[in-house]
Amino acid sequence: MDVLYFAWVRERIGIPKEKIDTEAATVADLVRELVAREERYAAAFADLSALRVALDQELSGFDAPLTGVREVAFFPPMTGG
Amino acid sequence: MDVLYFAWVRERIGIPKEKIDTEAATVADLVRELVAREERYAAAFADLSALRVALDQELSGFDAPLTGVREVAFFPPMTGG
Amino acid sequence: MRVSVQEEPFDLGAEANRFAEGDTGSGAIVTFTGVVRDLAQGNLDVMEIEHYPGMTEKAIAAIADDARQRWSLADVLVIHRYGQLAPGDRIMMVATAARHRKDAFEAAEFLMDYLKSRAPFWKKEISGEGSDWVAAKDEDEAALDRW
Amino acid sequence: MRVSVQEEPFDLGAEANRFAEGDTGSGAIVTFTGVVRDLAQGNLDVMEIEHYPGMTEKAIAAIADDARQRWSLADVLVIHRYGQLAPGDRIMMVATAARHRKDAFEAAEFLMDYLKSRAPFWKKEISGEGSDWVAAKDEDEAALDRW
Repeated sequence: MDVLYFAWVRERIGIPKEKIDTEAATVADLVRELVAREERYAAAFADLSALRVALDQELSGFDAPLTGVREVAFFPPMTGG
Repeated sequence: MDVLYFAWVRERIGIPKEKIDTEAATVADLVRELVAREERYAAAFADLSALRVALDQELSGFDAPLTGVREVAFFPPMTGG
Repeated sequence: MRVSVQEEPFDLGAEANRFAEGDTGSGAIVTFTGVVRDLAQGNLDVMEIEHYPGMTEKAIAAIADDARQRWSLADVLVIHRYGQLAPGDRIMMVATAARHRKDAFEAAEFLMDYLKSRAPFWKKEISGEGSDWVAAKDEDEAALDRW
Repeated sequence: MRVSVQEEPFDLGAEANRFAEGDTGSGAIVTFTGVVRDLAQGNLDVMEIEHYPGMTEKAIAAIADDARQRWSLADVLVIHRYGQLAPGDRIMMVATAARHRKDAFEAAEFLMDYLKSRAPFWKKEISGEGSDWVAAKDEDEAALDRW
């Protein structure tokens, strides 16, 4: 699965995108896996209330299942306009 | 005093402007004077609720005094924009 | 602030650019442009706009001043035409510049609501079937209540 | 309807004219333009706008579709830039065309409110003193409640 990071999430993790093989059932499970990996992930995911997630380019929630999902993106609240 | 007419008020009365010597104390008095003059004035002023009045280029009311006023204008509700 | 009551057409794009360029500290620019609509039967030949020279400019300036009292605006533009217009012609435009979008939007709506019912313009529609003065709408008068 | 997510500058006036010309039956055209504001200290060098290619276009199209469901609109335009911008540069614009001014105004405000908080853009302010990601404002999230 492709995992994308934007804005300061990208900066903390240090890369814009990576491929991840995971058995995680939900977004929250995937976050737990990442946080366990390395300090930079723990830093990026320290406060989930400051983060948003999109599944296959649709805004979603952290309790959403990952079944069939090909692209997950993590980013801070959007500031367009 | 200059009396001006706009839109269908102008069309009914047949002129855009005239000078009128009057002792009328209020707009309503002036209207009564005009209505008594000729049928075309009576036709124009038949329904005062369909008319607006401006005194010296400021929207006003039919009970307003004419003291010191130099220009009176009668017209239908405005349709700008 | 600029108010123009004019017979000549105006160029929406040129006016919008000029308005936006004059402005420095604003984050938000709103424009409204009014266009002559055809009649339901599609046979409008001319829309004739009459106004009250002298009062028109004063009334618009007073409305714009009022808007500047109510909202924090960097600049205001009002252009309104009179004379003979055809379907598709642009009748008028307002533009507002403000630090925040809410001020720019609300002030532009306020200007439009007041220009509709408080600026001395009258519209006459001339078609193959005759001519009719456009009647003021109750909803336009009611729109003033929200301010 | 046209949605453009682009790095290049756009010409507000040219876009406004093109939008207004395309339109026939509408009496009302509203545009909103967002401009890069300088920092309070007046030392903003660059505003960098990052976005999520692919999702951005889809999110904006969905917001515009939603607006067309809610209001009676003849046309909608959304242009949003990304990349490096300077103070005074125009970031984005929306335009709406409708038969009635209320629809055009409300739809433009709706588009802006949703673009602010639901289109995947992120702004970073780079000044002599360093760089900061612009934080989302509670009031921008709250603005969605009215729709």
